[in-house]
Amino acid sequence: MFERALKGLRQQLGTQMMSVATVALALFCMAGALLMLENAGAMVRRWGAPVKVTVFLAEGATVEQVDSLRRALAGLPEVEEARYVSSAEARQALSTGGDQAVASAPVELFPATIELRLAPSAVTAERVASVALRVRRIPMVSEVETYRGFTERLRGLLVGGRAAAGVIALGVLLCVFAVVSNTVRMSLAARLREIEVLRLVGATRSYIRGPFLIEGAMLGGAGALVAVIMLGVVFMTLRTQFELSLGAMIGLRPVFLPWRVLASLVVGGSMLGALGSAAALRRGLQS
Amino acid sequence: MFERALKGLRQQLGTQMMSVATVALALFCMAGALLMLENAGAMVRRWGAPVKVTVFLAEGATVEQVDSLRRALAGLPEVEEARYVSSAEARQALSTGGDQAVASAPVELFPATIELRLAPSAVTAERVASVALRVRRIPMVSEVETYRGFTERLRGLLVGGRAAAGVIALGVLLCVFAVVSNTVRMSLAARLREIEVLRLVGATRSYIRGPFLIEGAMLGGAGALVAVIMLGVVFMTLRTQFELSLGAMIGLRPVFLPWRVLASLVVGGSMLGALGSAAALRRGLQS
Amino acid sequence: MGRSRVSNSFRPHFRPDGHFDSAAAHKPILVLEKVMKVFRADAPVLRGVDLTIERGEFVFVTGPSGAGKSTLLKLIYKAETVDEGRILFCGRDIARLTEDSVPHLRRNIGVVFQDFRLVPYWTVFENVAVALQVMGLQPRVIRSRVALALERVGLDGRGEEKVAVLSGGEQQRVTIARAIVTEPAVVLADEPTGNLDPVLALDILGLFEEINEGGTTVIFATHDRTLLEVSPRRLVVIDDGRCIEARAGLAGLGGVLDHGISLN
Amino acid sequence: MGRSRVSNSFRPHFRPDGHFDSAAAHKPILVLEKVMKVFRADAPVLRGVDLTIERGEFVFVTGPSGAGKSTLLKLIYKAETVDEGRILFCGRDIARLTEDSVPHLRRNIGVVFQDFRLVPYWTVFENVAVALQVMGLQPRVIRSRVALALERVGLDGRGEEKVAVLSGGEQQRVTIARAIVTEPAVVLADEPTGNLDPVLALDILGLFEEINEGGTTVIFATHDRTLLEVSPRRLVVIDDGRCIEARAGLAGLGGVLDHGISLN
Ligand SMILES: Nc1ncnc2c1ncn2[C@@H]1O[C@H](COP(=O)(O)OP(=O)(O)OP(=O)(O)O)[C@@H](O)[C@H]1O
Ligand SMILES: Nc1ncnc2c1ncn2[C@@H]1O[C@H](COP(=O)(O)OP(=O)(O)OP(=O)(O)O)[C@@H](O)[C@H]1O
Ligand SMILES: [Mg+2]
Ligand SMILES: [Mg+2]
Repeated sequence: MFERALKGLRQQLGTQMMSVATVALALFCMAGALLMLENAGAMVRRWGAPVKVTVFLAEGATVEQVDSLRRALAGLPEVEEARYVSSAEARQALSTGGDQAVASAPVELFPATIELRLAPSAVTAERVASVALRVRRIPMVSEVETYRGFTERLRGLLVGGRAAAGVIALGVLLCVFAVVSNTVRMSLAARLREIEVLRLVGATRSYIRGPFLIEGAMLGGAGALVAVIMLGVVFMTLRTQFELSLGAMIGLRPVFLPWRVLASLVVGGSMLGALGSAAALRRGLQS
Repeated sequence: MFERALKGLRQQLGTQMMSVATVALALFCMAGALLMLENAGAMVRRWGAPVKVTVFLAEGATVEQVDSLRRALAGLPEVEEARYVSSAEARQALSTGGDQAVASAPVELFPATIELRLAPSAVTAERVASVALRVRRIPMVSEVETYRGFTERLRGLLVGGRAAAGVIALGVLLCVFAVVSNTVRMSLAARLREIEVLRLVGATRSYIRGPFLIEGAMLGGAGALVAVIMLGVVFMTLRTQFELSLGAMIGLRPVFLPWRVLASLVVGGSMLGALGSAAALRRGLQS
Repeated sequence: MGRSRVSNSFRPHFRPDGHFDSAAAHKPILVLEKVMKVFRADAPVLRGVDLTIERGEFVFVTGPSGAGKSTLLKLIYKAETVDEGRILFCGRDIARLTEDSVPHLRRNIGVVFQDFRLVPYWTVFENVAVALQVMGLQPRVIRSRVALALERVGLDGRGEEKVAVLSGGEQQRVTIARAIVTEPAVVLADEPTGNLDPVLALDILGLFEEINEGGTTVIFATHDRTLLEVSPRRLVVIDDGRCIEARAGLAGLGGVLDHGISLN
Repeated sequence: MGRSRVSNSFRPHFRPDGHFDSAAAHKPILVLEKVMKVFRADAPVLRGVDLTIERGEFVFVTGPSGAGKSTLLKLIYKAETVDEGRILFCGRDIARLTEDSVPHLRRNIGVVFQDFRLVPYWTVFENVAVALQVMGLQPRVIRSRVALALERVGLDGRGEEKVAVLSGGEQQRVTIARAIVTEPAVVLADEPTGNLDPVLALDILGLFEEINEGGTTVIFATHDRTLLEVSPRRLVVIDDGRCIEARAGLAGLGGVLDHGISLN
């Protein structure tokens, strides 16, 4: 059976390679979208997830005042941690990127702050806003930054990206199904004579259909494998470039898709291929 | 001839739609890459092109000192323009984004600067470095920022992107060629009987080949059209989202591909389709 | 594929389970009862055909072009289904076979198709061997049996040629070889000598008679007057949608068969 | 497509420019000179065939299965090319036709293919009409001429049926209709009655004779002894790769044609 499937594959090598390429292209698009999503997720986790509030302190505040304020803030139910960051520390933190200009800038440029980390369970827009409001009323606080606008926009982007990826994935799965189904239909059409003869001399259904199902599964699986390899190569090639430029700018260290996703892509591809083949057989073997 | 081509297309509607979809997908990838490149180019033009040098002034400098320094800097052969930016102006410039925290921050946080714009013809890494070196020696200058590292990285990314887009474009063009060629070969295979009969009853070469060439051109053209439309829809959908988040962050206002590029995509697609068809005919009509 | 046994006896077992129905051995191998087949309502092809064929018989079927000879044979190997009436193969109504049993019915019937039904890009060997391969036989067995069948139709040593390049008569002989290579219980030959020269046609007729002597039932549809003359077998004429027995002495043939030309 | 005229005279013009060669009218329409055709070196099919066919002749070609009858015809309509020797059509060597002229040669030759060469999913009408369509005729003209041709082969009113569902003999008649619908200068008929009953076979022979009386040259390859007996035309036997004239009185036939069975 396997032999006969291979024979069939070889008979129309051009076509078959074409459809593997197409499947690969489609799945590459999907995996690429998944990869972007994965990285966007990582970005959101880093920048948006444990919601951060920075309390800028007015210039005249004494150490005791600041410390009592810090403890008061730490006592708020929404706040998980409250940490005092002095001007010097702020400058140092900002200059760890190796930026000479920052490191040599006067320390007064960097106002002292108290960084609050909110409990993830408390992360709703209203909760954060109410904390900010209460803190802002304290006299020695010059400003409160909740990063809300930014975080929200980022989340919005992520949601949009997820929706887009979902649409792409659906389209891609349909495309893979259609391509394999179509290719198998071609194979069928090219071997209609053969199939008819097989039927007339008493071949069973499974004897006739088996090779085509295997063919479909192999097309889908091979396509997925090629897609994964292509994505890996592209990722390796672009990673350094990306890390050095845009990545550094928006603070993102690219990650690849986990192994389980990759494996399920390949398995899913070949299952989808077999399904497409079955559909083709259902339509093509009627007459 | 056209009629016979349409008849052929209708005969295997599924296959034909499939290959239009594939061509569209491939060209969509390419057009997407072009679009990204176009936008990356815009970004580099905005951020990297008129090389900017910021001269941070020491705190004690008097207005006269600063003005004489500015004029001296403007007199350098590499410098096209030298503009004094006071602390207040700096704060205002930074707060135009609507950031309340910046607007209400103490003016001392924003050091006064002289912004230099270098002549584009002078933009080489050494020239910029030498200007920076000379300026840094002046006593009332606290720091000189040439943005060199960043600009270079950005240019590197752009070059990398161009190379990647080139590779993608090549791959995509090959893919379109192969898909159309393959589809036409299918059409041929499905109508081999017909073609043989046509030959035997004395049909000329062009009578036999014409419909297939038209079919190929239509497949390529339709695929390109669909790709352009898809890209337009995706662009419209994501533009607002993007502008509000990542775009705002890296200071990018997305632009779409110019009309001429779109038109040449469609025309090129159909020409490539006809070529693919011709290749299929060359191979398929041998026997 | 493993479940089916080879049919090299003449006891058809076309149930998937290979169960042998002993009662079947005593029934006529083929009975057609009031068989109707209508493709176009204004011109029914078969209008109530009654025909009984005993195990081991040799029957000629003839009739004008478009009379329904091929249709009759197609009904027997279930390439078409009857519109009315029944066809009993070894006493069992083939209309009631499940889809899974049809292949097993067909393995008991060797068919020489009027339009050959060969795969042009396969070799002669492959075209004949396929009938054994679907039964799951060993390659070694297949090779020897195919070689034998090719020899019987006068194509020995030509197994490796592609069928597409053979002459019309050679292709016809490949079809014949495929029909007999499985040693089926029944052979249906639809115009098996239409592309053969008279000498070869007689040889092939001899081949079918030889097979028939071995116990195989043969139904032989032909237009060839010479063959009907040479071989004094049972003769059925299909005319106007009905079957007429036409060998009540050759004299009886004249009117029905000939439309004017006498047989002798 | 616009350049070619319809060949409804018997003056072949197979040059693309439609230029008429007046000298050609006085030459034999077909001359084969020492034609060799070898597919397998150990068994050449044609080994030096010499044959001259005059304008308006009717020639039977016969010979055993695999003798090379179809090959001979294929060489004439250039589906195969000669290995040695020449074939002159109206005095011009067809081996020297450019690729662009071959279609114009074929429009002057109507061929009844042994294996029919019909498009199964086209209707009867479409299969016949295609021969006129490639010449660029008006649909109105095509309709009337196709209807006439179908009537002549006894298939009137069946133009809308798909060819795949026709009986063997009906398909054969569609092929014949396609070959004669263009009113070509030469008709090559390869076993055109192999699937027809004797009465219809005689009718079709009559049809070809009628066409021949109109001036068309007919080459008729057949195995059918009855037709050879009924029609006292020139008879060429292909045997062992050579052409033998075999109607020096019917008596001369015996040995070559029969391998033992006498003709009369
Ligand atoms: N599937 C079908 N659909 C419609 N009509 C059909 C079908 N099969 C056969 N016919 C018609 O039924 C009639 C009988 O066909 P059949 O092939 O049985 O004739 P036949 O006796 O074998 O003739 P021949 O000697 O020419 O082969 C023909 O007119 C044919 O057109
Ligand atoms: N293209 C080809 N390649 C190889 N061998 C071929 C080819 N065409 C024909 N032959 C061989 O040439 C021989 C003559 O074939 P041809 O078809 O001319 O015979 P024929 O006289 O028409 O026989 P029939 O009466 O059986 O139709 C055959 O043995 C055939 O196998
Ligand atoms: Mg028939
Ligand atoms: Mg022949």
